[in-house]
Amino acid sequence: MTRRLTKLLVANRGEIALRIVRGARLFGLKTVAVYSEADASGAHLAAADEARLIGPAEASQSYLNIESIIAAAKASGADAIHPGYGFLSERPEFARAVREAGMVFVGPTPEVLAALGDKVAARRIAAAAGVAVVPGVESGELAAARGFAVQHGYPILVKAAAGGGGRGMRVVDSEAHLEAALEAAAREAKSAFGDGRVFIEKYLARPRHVEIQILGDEHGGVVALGERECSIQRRHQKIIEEAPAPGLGDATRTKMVDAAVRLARAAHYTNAGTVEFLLDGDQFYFLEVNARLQVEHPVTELRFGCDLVFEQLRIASGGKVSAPPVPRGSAIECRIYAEDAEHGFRPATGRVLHLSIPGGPGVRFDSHLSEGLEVGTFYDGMLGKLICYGTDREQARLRMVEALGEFAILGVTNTAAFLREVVASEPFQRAELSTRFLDEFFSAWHASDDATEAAAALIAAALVADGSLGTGSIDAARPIGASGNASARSPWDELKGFELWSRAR
Amino acid sequence: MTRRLTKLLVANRGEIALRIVRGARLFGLKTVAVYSEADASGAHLAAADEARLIGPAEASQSYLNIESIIAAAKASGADAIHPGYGFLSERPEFARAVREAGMVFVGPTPEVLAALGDKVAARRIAAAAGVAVVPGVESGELAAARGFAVQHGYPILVKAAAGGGGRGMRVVDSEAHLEAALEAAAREAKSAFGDGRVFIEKYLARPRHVEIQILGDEHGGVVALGERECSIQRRHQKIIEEAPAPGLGDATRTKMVDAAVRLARAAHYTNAGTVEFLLDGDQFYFLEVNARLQVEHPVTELRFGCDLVFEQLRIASGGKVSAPPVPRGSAIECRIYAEDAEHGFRPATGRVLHLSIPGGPGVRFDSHLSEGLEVGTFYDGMLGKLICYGTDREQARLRMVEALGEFAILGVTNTAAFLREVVASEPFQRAELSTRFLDEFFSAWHASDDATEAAAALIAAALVADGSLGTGSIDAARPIGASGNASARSPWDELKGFELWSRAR
Amino acid sequence: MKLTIAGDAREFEVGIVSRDGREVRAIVGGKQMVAQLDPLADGGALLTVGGRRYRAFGARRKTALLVTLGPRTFEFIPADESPRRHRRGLATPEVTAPMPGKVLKVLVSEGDAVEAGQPLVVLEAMKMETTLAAESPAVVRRVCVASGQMVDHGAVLIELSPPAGPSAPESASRDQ
Amino acid sequence: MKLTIAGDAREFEVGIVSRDGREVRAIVGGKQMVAQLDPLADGGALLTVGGRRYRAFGARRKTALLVTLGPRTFEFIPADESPRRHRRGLATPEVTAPMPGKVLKVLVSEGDAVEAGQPLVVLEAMKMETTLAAESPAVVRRVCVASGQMVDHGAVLIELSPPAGPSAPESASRDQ
Repeated sequence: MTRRLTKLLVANRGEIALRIVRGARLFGLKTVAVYSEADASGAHLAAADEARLIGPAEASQSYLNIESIIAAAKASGADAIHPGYGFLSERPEFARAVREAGMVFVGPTPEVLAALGDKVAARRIAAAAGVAVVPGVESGELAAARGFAVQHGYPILVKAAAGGGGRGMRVVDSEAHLEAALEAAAREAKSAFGDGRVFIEKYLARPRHVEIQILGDEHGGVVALGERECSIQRRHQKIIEEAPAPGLGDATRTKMVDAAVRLARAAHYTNAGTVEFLLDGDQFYFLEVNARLQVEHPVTELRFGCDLVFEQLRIASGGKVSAPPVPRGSAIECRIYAEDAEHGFRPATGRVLHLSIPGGPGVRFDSHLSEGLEVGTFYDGMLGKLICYGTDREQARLRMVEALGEFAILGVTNTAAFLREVVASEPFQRAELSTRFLDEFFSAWHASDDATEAAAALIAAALVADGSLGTGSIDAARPIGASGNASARSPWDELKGFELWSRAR
Repeated sequence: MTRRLTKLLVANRGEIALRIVRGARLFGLKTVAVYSEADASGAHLAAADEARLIGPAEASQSYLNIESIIAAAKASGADAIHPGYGFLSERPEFARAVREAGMVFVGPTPEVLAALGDKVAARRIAAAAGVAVVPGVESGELAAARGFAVQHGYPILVKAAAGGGGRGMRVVDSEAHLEAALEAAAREAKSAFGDGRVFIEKYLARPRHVEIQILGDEHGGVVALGERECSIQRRHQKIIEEAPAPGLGDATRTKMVDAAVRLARAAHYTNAGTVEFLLDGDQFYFLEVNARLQVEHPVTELRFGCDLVFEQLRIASGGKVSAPPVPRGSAIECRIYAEDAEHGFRPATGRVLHLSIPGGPGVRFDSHLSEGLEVGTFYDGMLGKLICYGTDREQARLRMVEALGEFAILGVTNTAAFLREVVASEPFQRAELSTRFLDEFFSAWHASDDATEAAAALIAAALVADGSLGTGSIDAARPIGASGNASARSPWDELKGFELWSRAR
Repeated sequence: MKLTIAGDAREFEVGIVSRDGREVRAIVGGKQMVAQLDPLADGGALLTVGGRRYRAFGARRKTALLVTLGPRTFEFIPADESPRRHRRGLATPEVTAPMPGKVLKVLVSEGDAVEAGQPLVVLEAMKMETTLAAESPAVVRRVCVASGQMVDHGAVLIELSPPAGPSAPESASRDQ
Repeated sequence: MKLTIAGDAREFEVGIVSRDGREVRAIVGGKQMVAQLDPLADGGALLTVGGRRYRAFGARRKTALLVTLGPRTFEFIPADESPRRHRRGLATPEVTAPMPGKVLKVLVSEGDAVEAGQPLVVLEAMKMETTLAAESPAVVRRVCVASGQMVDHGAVLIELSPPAGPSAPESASRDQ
């Protein structure tokens, strides 16, 4: 290794901050957590060696505040910064600020981030490296979009050039909705990424989303750690991922891996990254590069028996990538969100009053949740990731069904029961996968209107009401392990039921 | 498969009952839990499809009560019984009773259990199969023991013929203690196993304990899933296990695996079992066969990526063993006990008031613990097993250090901090392993008398006293989710502080 | 007691008739049922109903009764406590937030006459926009929030008056 | 307050002087110390003392103060509440159970004169036997337990009187 890191600042929150702290400690680094006022009692603070407040709840003033984060890193004596995913992770200006502050950014160079972060530029790099891209037009102008649609037909896809995670993205079915979609996508993109540029791609009807995990070092070495299937998406947001991709032929896998490595080499890619493809039959098209650790990285870790954060830190220390381990078995991840799946997936909030976490062989839960934690809406509503391993896909799938059955969060409505029905379903068992999976099989989903279960729920509620079930003494309004802010709550908040926001002030 | 099982009764409690229920559900079986009156609110009940009371707290009347368990199995319509470890797991009469009740016993036949359960008989089988045994004399008579000691010298080992887990075992340093040791061992053996026979073996000074996991089917097939190193023992009880055995040469490993498979074939062994050896340099001696699933089976599961309970059920269904998967990486297990390591490892009791379970990549916790659970002394004091995986031993070891650092149980004094110091120690890092490890390196162990830590603990206690730390409202005396028994507590109990036993009545 | 599910219009009736040890007798929707409740150490219980066994947890939160059965969550609101929206004939129907989030835009002012389907407020939650529109013609009686404000689920955003006569409009529908 | 560690003879003194937000001023063993307390959502807190940071949980149980720092557990007993054993000169020293368990054998009767090192009671816990012996010559004043009985940690098993004169023996030692 060419440089010895000693202390890592983790510029993120929630489960990924905890995940990175764990990997960094394993690597032998001291760790610094950062937190906004809304996260003053979060789990990622406890795991790190020290924690620094970087601003108020609004992400723009805390987790997206480059100055504040760099100042915290300097004050703590950190010599490296890991950005996690989301927030500043793919912002070239952040990577540049880290470098200019004399610290190591755990990720690609600012130049690579700039080139790949712009989806239009990334398309060009891919094409130049001989990797097929989805037909499209690099413009968000109404006229250009119209022209493309006339040529290729509807539906078409409006995408944010700076986008990711489905934000600033719109599927347009007909010309009537085109203008509004372009505007909405641009507004969302502007709000989410500070960059309102959008472009147009042909909308593939039933593609699969398959991506390749890559690792690149500073010495020109690039290796791939196989693929992940991420076709099960809701509003362009992955919710179930797995490795390997079911039924993917070795020939196609090899071609995809080769294309990803070729692209990474062409882009001078360093550290961990993911090359996303749309797979249509045996044809695959470059979608984008996620120039960071992915949410779904654990399925690769379980299959390859590796620790990707550890590998990231090895690379950031100047180490060389080594030949990937031989993959084994199958892994599936479910992202559990604070959403009400039975009522249009509207966001849910609340304090975690009880938490049952499944365990045992082949079950991993990556989460920052704890009992007492207040789940608000300032940040992404992902509560945690349940990941199951099996000797084959069917064993991993059955284990996931059982593990989700053991899972429970009292106090925050969440998608665990919905995910369990999806994973237990025949279409999922048969791996009839495409990005349209949920629309095709679960579009009007409602939890089974099972009379027995409904009766059980009502009886349980009545038993809660009469004090026979649950700790009657749980006072959800009382802050548990509250930060000093809690006492600053005004009576007005109580009256108006704005409880959820009071801790942010 | 020759027979289709549908419903499995798990004749055990605690973490292993939960573990087996999980494996059985994965295998597609309905599950029946059994419980004594002391376990009426335990976690293994919740995981199973149904639960049946089999008797009062005393194991002899519940978990060791063959009639009661068979009756529960018949009443629930179970067609198979898994005995777990300990309790009835290696009792031939239980296996026979299960068979006579027309059900499948998930384990070897009663005949094999009888032959291998008698350590003297097992020595003979091993010797006949060409497997070296420790020099010894098959008698518990004082004269015979004296004669052996004269010939081979002290120390010698008194062992229960029906023994296991260090019970009924005594190391004798000199003739002065021989008679008392023979008597104490016989009494302990009689009490623990209902069989007071003891025999004598030469006491090896610094052997390692290395064992081979085997799987045998009804068709004569036997495979081995590598070895486990279990040298770190306290009072002949394993507390830290790992796979592979550090520094074990391939040649020796192959010889040990061959010996284990040879012995298993000679004994017509079926289902999962473990052949234990003492390793002295490159020489290994047969110790005994544990004719059941071992406590430490997870290290093998992590290294081989398999599910041993699932395999047991496949074999019990008449399936054939398949070639073992290729092993990968390294795994370490720590058994966390309800004991006060700072005060002579005396047993501890109490209600779990808070539980912090580590998570993330490569960390598994097998346990029946939950907040609110009352830990008593009716049964073995093991609270759970923390198992860590790494790409190599050092990564697994460091991960264990970090995971134990995240672990906390408030309310039950336990060995997690002690285990952390052991795993973090240089002798463990250097793998200076022998069954004398703890005597050599941790004999007079006391948690570091660190002034800062002591001050922090005292300040924390003072903050608890003034209500600034902890939920002041936790009323440990109030039964949480209590069974009906709790109200039957007499005032006399309260006065005398016999709280711990009250639920047993 | 009468219960509604949060976010749902249906109303359910349940009552506990008796408890004798583990046995619970209840009336659910007029039908008598026998359940079994086995409390567990972790504060939850096994609830057996109709031969099926559920791992149940429960708690009160303000007026709501929270329940989990396995992974599934339920939030019941006593019927007399449920929000007043969706009631016909109300003189001042309230447009409430269907989810917690941030008010992105307020598109109307007090006194404005609005048509059916006319957008009133744009909310942002989880970075997704949701437009709340009038379900029928109305007059904006009061604007209760400002752009940029964070609002909780159920918070009143806009109060509407009927456009004319006594037949009031039905508050608002959600349009994504 | 004066605290002892359960099962330990040492005595410690600690007092909270002031709390100002996160800052805690305490006197530990006569020495003034500044600590920082950051409560967390899960009911625990981060406790920073002398530049070191501990994950702490705490609760009261009866008179005991339970604390965890990381994986390490502490059970403190206010000094005036700790068992009276190990005090010299007591007229009726008590032989108490060093751990919860079952009385396997009672080897003496009331009125027996016992010698130093003479076994009094055999306890079984976790299937291991522990023999409690007299530490000095004494007379058995009272036998408080019977064979087969379950006893809790600290339960009085045997009461001893001095063999002669006013210099009382020191209760009992543990012999495994």
